Amino acid sequence: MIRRLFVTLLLLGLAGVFAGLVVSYSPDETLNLSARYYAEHTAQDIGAANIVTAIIVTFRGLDTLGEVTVLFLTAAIVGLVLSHGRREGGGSGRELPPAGELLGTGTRLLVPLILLLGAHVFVNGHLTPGGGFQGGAILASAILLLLLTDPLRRISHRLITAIESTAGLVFVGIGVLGIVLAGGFLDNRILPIGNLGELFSAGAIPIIYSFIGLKVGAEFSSMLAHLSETEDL
Amino acid sequence: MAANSETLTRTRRIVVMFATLLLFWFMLMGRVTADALIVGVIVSLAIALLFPSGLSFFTEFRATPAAFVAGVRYYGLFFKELVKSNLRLAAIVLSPSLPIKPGIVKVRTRLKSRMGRLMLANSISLTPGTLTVEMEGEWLYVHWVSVGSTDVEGATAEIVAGFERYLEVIYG
Amino acid sequence: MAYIAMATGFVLILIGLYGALTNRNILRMIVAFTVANTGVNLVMVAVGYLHGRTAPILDASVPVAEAAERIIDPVPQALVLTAIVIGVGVTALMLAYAYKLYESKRTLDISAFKDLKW
Amino acid sequence: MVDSLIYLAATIVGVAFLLALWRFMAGPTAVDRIIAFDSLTIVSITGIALAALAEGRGIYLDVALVYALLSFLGVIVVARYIERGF
Amino acid sequence: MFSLLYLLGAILLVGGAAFLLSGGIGLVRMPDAYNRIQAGTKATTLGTLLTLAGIACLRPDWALKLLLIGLFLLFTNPLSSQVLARAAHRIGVKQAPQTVIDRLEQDLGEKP
Amino acid sequence: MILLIAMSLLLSLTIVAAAILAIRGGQSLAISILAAGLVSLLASVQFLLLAAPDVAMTEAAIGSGLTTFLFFFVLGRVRGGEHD
Repeated sequence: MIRRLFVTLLLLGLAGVFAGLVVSYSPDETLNLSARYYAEHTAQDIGAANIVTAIIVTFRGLDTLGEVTVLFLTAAIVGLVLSHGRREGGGSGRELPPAGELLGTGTRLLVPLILLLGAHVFVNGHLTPGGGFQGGAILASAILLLLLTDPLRRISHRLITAIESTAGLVFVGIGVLGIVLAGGFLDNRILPIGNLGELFSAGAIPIIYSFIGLKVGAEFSSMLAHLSETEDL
Repeated sequence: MAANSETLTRTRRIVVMFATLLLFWFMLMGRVTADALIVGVIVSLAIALLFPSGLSFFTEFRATPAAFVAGVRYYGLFFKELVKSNLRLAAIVLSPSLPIKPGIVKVRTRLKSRMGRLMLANSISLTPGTLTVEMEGEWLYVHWVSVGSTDVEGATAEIVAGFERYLEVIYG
Repeated sequence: MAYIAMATGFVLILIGLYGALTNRNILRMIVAFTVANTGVNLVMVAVGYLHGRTAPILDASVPVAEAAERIIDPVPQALVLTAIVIGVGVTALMLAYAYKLYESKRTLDISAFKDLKW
Repeated sequence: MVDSLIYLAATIVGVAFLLALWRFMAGPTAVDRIIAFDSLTIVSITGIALAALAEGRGIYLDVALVYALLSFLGVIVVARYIERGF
Repeated sequence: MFSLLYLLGAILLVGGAAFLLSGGIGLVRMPDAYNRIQAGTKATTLGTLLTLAGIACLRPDWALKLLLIGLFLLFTNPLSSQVLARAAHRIGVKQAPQTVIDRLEQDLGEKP
Repeated sequence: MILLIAMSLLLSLTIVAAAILAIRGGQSLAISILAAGLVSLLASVQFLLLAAPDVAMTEAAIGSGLTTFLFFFVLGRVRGGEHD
């Protein structure tokens, strides 16, 4: 009871603070300095139509590298934490209700389409909304659909690890190439900038983002695969 | 000989898959240019090879002129049924007494190919008023908002026959 | 519109905090955490919104020359985009720990885990 | 006149959205709530398309594309859970 | 800007919205879960298709992308409603008292 | 503009209602998770109205399938634990 009261008081205080923030918030009329810089210089310097992508991959590319590393660490820790309760082989004793013919056929029809959409999203990351993170999540959704149809299906960990580490190495390698050939780490001007709005433009951004997409997709897939191999408690 | 034809169908499936994916790729890109073609070929080939058990519309398609004609007429029938049954359902929903007579009936299908059966079940499910609940072998269990006839033959004639006539020509 | 979204985000944060502080089931606490997470993202995107402007993607309807006058602030979007992805990773991690906790004590009640409390 | 027709359509869509929301909040069984969830996501696709029309930005439709292809996953996850499918 | 295509698009939009509304009303009024699936998730499919067609009439340059959205909806929607109906039947969700027949239940009962 | 503001208001209402359903005790945990999934799906539409299609796409791709699946998977593994 005391606890409830305490929580309510705390939340009321926070609500007061938030209400003050909302009331006193006055939206800007124009862009602030850094945003104005990005808006004016992205098209010439980077060549990407999607400014958010330009920020993520080049202006703040180092942050993205850190983020992909964090994601890799979470995937690895999930695998480590769950490594005990692993089911041996495919032969679990549980009786699962079969997925039914329609879901099986539908999965076989839809998984290639979902994979294609994921690839489209990260290849076009510099032109349309989307990019490596979204595309990776969509790729992992295809793996998720496979697991839903057949929960006992085993996704090859070796393949996932291979894709993941190759993509990570290529990502860092392109970054180092940027130091050698252009202005600095993860500089995208190692390839010609090209014309705004074409598929092969924006220097190395499509390549970097494709590999980020593969890496993120592999990391999510490895999380899903590790979870699906746990035992019932 | 059997193994040879096995690899032949496998190759055929992969080629059909690749072509379908490339078609979808160009629809997604919205333009047919050289750069889109290069990336599209790479991506489609990778997916088709990585996922050889995938199906597409055209995997079991019989490439005969009759099949094309049947395909066009099938879609015509499908959209006609879709609008008609939606109007019927809207009338049911809007009438104050809610005149429904629901039930799950059993119908029979002659289709054998996977895509044909999927398309049949999807067509039944998409037209409101009927909904495929379960599919076992040649039997389909269909939930029906206003049951017309409860025996297998009558229900088959009312629900399945129209779609099946064309799908049989298309997919077999 | 920024005000609406911002207020929604703050309300979501409050609701999520309330849920996390009053529920005793670990899974319910994680659900409340994700709700609060969404609220934080909503507030951050709302801060970047400028009235009457459009998305920071240049195409035929937003030519390069007018970009600085037509688009909204892209920096919060870039932040939130990665925050969402990291959020999923953190949720997966918490769920894996919840699974391990259930394995050790056969319960998800938070008051059963007092080993490190002092 | 045409613009008012568009506004009329948007209003009707909003009412449908509210009805589905009512079913989601009230639904007696879990299955009812899942149905309402499905309907809400489908109506949201219309909402996204209308927003794209109002803003005049075709690129917003990419989000609707992802929605159309992925929102059914949530429903299948819950359906497989309630029949103890994984 | 008042052309025939524009008017057709607006009319299609209103028609689609009307179907969405009928789906919503059905979702509220139908007596049991199966009938709600019928009204709720499939009347809304046609409604969404019609609104997408209407928007394609208003903005013909978006037609390809709208067509793709409609196609994906046509693939995914029956699948999810079918899986849901099957799960509902398997866990034994009650049917409305007006139900006249349930052949699936009978056949499941006959088998061991 | 009015259209967008009205949509935004409607979405906000729905999001808050679903969030309250998500954290309310006393009903099954599955409903809570479903409601949390609805919160994130509708938040993605709200992001789109705030002119952030990138963020909207991320939330739609992740919120619909992945998060819901993670929750339900662990919930399915810990049968019996959901009532504590």
